[in-house]
Amino acid sequence: MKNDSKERSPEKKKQGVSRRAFLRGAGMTTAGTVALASGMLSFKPAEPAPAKTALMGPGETEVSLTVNGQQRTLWIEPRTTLADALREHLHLTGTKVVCDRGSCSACTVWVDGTPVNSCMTLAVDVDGREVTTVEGLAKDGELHPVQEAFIEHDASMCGFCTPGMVMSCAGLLERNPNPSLDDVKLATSGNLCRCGTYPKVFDATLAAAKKMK
Amino acid sequence: MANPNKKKIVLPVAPDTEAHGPVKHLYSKKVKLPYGVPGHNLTEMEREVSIDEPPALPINEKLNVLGKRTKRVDAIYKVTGAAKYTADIQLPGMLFGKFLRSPHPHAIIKSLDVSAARRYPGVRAVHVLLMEPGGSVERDSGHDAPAETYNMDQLPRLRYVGQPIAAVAAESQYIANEAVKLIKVEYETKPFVLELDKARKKGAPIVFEEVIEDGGNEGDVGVKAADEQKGNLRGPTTGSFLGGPRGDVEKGFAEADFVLEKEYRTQVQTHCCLETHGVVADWQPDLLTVYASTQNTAGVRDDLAELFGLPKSKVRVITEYMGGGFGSKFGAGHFGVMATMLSKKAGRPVKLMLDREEEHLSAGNRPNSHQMLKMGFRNDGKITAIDLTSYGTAGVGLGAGVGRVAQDMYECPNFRTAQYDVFTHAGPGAAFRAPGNVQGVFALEQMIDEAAERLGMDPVKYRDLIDKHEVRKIQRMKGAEAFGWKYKKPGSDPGPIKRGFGMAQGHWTRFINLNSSATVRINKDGSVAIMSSVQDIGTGTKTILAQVVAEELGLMAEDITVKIGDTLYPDGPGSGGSVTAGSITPAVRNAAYKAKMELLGQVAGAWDVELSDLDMKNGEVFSKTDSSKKMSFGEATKKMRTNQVMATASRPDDYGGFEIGNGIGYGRLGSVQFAEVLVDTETGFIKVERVVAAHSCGRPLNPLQVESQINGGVIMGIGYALYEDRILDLNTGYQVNANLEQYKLPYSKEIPQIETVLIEHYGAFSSTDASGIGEPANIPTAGAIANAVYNAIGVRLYELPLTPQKVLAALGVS
Amino acid sequence: MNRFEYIKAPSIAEALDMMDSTVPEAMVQKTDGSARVVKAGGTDLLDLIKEGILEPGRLIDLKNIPGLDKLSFDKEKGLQFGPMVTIADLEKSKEVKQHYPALYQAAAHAATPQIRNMATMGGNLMQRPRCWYFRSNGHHCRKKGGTTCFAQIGQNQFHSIFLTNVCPCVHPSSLATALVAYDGKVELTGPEGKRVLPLSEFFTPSNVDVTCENVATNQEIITNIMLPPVQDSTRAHYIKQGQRESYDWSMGDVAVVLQMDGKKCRDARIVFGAAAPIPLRRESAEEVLKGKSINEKVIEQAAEKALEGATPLAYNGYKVHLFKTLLKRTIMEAAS
Amino acid sequence: MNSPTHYCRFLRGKNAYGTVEGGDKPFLNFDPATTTYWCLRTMGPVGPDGQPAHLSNCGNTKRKCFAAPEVEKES
Repeated sequence: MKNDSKERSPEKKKQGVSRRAFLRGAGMTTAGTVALASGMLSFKPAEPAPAKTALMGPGETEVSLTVNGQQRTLWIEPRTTLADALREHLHLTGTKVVCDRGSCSACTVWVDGTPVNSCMTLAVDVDGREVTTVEGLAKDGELHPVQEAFIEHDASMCGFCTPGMVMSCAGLLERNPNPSLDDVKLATSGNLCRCGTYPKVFDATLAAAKKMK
Repeated sequence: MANPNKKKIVLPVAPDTEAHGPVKHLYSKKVKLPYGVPGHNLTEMEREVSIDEPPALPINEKLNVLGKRTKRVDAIYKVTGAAKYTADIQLPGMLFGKFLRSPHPHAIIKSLDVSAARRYPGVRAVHVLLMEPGGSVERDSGHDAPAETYNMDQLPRLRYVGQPIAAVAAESQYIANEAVKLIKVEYETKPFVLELDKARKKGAPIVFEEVIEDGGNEGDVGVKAADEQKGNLRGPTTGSFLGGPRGDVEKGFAEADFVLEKEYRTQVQTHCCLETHGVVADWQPDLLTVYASTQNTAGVRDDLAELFGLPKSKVRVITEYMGGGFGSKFGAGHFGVMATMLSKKAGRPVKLMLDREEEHLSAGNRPNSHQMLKMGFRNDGKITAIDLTSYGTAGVGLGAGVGRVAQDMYECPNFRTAQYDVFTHAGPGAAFRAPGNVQGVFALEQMIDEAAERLGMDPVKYRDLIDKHEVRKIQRMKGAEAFGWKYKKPGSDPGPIKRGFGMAQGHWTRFINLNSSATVRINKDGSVAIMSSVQDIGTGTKTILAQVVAEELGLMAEDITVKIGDTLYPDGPGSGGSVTAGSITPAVRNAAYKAKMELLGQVAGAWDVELSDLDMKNGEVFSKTDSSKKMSFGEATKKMRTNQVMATASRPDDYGGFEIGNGIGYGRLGSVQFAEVLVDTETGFIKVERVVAAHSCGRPLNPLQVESQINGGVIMGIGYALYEDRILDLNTGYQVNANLEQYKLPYSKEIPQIETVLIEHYGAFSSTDASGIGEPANIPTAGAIANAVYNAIGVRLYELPLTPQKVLAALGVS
Repeated sequence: MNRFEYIKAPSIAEALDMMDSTVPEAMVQKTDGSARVVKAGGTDLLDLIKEGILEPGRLIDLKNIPGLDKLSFDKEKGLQFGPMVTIADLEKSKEVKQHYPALYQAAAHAATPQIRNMATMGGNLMQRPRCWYFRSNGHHCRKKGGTTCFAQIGQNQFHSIFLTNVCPCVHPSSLATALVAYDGKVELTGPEGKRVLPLSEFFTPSNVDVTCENVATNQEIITNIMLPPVQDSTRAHYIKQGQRESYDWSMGDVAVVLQMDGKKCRDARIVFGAAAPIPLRRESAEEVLKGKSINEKVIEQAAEKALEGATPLAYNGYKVHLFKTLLKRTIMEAAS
Repeated sequence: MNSPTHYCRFLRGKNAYGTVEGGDKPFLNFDPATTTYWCLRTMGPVGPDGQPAHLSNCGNTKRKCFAAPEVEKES
């Protein structure tokens, strides 16, 4: 899809430079550092986001969000889904699009810590919010215990559902450190895997929970 | 019903593949290899093999890396999102493609006008599929093609909803999607037929109207479309590589004490690969590079080279990671050819991935079946005759047979089959995880259970009586033990929710693809790489290759870099038919062995010892006679004369030769599965509670991955048994559930407790003695579930999928 | 997906000012790509847009309007929640689980965990049916302003068994089944003010207007959903049967709310989901229970009564038996 | 039997054994009942003349779209 640095469309010019945009431009590195230092459990945006009430689109519009601890600014059309924004604009292709309709959860990311389908979320809807993708789960070079356990228990085959499975299972452990098998099945009940990794996904997640204690 | 076609079947096998039996080697040696099943009948087999072959490997217990539960070498990239699939490829200047597809199941295109699409801002190329017999490959040449409009003589007849017509490439996917809608098409719709039964009735709309002159093949595969009686029929096929009819079926039935005759039906199943079919094609003057989601990189290269008139050296196909294929991802595909065409026209890379609906409509499916099975039994259990007639539709394609299990699984002197293809106005079928056998087992294994009941025998014990397959016997024994098998009277549970137990078995021919080669490269810094065009489609090929080389070089799997899925490297096999492990691992081991010998030779020179005195183990190179002479692998490679040692090897023939042709190995792969189900007789819902799957795959190279594949086969079998069904609207020809919401697949709560029983089985066939497991794991599941459902409710279901509707109807409550 | 404008509405008043179409209107009357429609969680709206059957000109997002995502419970006043409360919020609420178990069950079995995190209750009540012909860009059905109902003559295994004569799609909300059983009400806000309707009057059967599923106008937004307080005598249960236990749409779901004096049933509300184009109350079956001790025989009678008048289609006759079973089990569970 | 010695170079197939290539390349051990075919030219199961792609048709030199195999290019 289009390069982010391409010439800005007229819609953008109309909006002018807001105070926030200015701050973002000046302090991107700092904001990123702060977000990283605050750790993965902090899902609060680094900067409280006042709602933009201006009309956006249909052409490209400015959207700013925190992705894996880094503040990112994008110029995208309002129809762009979060999945496309991540994959096509930010080149974070770990998030997969499979059914494109919220039926398979391969595109699961966390928005402010909550697992959602990025294929059914508009990127403009997450303006000012914090997004965690599978690429952002490992911290300081350490894999998330769920990722470790997936490797250990062979919970990936072709691997195309794996990012979504990992985000669902890691999301479960963030909420419930002591899950039962039924809890794991419930957390993955929207995740489709055609290769049939489910039994190993269950094992891995339960093992990761034990390890995290 | 069966066609008593008694004439001799001559199968189209090319002359150079007819040779079989042990190969005579110019320089040979004798090696003793493990043979049989440890704990049961393990012995040794002496084979005469080429002098180049590595020494025999002992059984897994005595090895360091092979046979050990080894973590997938690329798992870390999958769990972190770093693995790049075709769908993830982004190239500078890349365009996006989109197809225009037929909205009608049967129509003629009266006219087609692409001018508006071509003018749409952001569109860089348009290509129309024209039908020009004998014409050139590029049927719509260049940017400035004169023809913006086309007439009906040039355009293909449309025979299914979703048939590709044309495509555009544009700066974004949005633009491509919008532009495709601007292509103006005038259709003349024609009558169509979708149903298997209707299509073969007199007066049904004909899919292919012209008579095909049988151009030189035995009569039983001719298309006889114009014959009203046989309109839309092809066949029957009466033979296969396993032979044609045998004995005298009528005599067999006459000798039977009782005859069972039943009809079975199975549905159309779609592959539902998570990554859709598609490519990124980059046409450059000196090299065509195609990133493809394929099960056969070399095949895609060959297709494109042939079609575009390029030397194979100027086509490079890359599949680093791919998101599932299950048999459907062979060949360049209409998307692959189209993307290449558009890239050539636009002069820029083009990405063309199918969307989810296109995937259901046009990327293949498992054909349905209507099987009429008749078997004769004697009161002592012996089967006296098997007669199987089947009809199936692969839509506008062919290949809807029901496989070879009835022919080959049980001993029976009298057998015949007549398998017909029926053409319908629906998307073409494609190979799907054990083509035919899955359908065939659903029928055969239910009938075997019916016979067992009639004979008053336990189904497991009855199979012990009639099944001569040694390994399957062990599988039944071990599986029954793990399952806690005990025969239960059908429908005997009180209350509305009834429990049932059932089992079924299957078998799969051992196929070997001899066109399997690999290079092993040892670098001076001690690093080791494997290179082959073979691809890892999720089965774990990368890991087993690393294990094989690690075992040979005395290293660990994680020490080995595996670079595969790239046709710049030696050709590997396509990954289908469960051939990959059995085909490529001996090539890789032999290459590793050659490289090892080369390295040791150089070390021997440096140390001034005999080559035969040196070996490698536990990360060390050492003298077998002088314990002071020892160094690490890394130190040894520093002694190399050149920067690298490289060796390439190809798959030799099986030790002991082939059973048939150049690739059908001796020894079928058996599988036995046991299922426990709950059936709610008031709602009709079935829940699979537990499955025990007893399997063998020769030498298991990585039991951790074998288990995963068996789980996958069982789960896919559950989907087939209970949920999956391509539903076509009979009035419009659309698939109404061409999505992942209404096309129902098993999710987490449909997963039973699955227990794997893995039998190590040595056949002394190759330097690794490995076989595949993908297909065998999928074959028996639906049959086992059907038998378990019968055991629960005491009423048999003959039609898949086993939905609540069908259960309630069978029970007579609705 | 077509191009559209997007704006975050700062207040209800402004949202009302900005909107000019309901989603059904945008799919039948205002199809020129100019329709301005409101968006809550967006899960259904995006689905329609991706399918190309809805092409709005502007989406008016309600997420930034303060106060619409509040959920409150009071023993005297009952349960009250705003339209932006998600299905997951209901599922996680201790009060809902304790006092409105049938609603909790419905929430816990809706869609996928991810969708439950995203989908709002306002959107859930406003969502369009899942009929595969309606959802297909290749079928211009009655609901989209066409003249043919493809389901009546086609594949209708998951379609309705009541009110089938115009359009046999089933109402997609399984939460509505429970909400109607609890005698829930919905508050609609328009430029002139608010109106409060029982949910049973909110939904529009297809024989009244086939192109839409409820009475909300293009100048109204759901601003509140209210359930009356439960009594000590209230017993409720909800059962959903999908083809799968995991993520699936309902083949049949039943909510039963009983007022029990000991063994005796004083009052009953029985609602079927996925049986009709609206969440369908079965008053005749309710009458069977009223004033009686709940036993197998009474339950059996109620189940028979509840399915009277069913007009199943070619492929969904099984649903009649399915609903009888589900209803018997739901009453049994509720009463026990 | 009068089995053709070569098939159209654009015929392709897939059976359990693997892929089947046209031209002078051998048709591998073969089960006609479960082999799917396609024509490389149309990338569908139908040849450019609108008739099915199949072993029984694509060895037919009289077929309008038949293309004789060439010696394999390898460089």
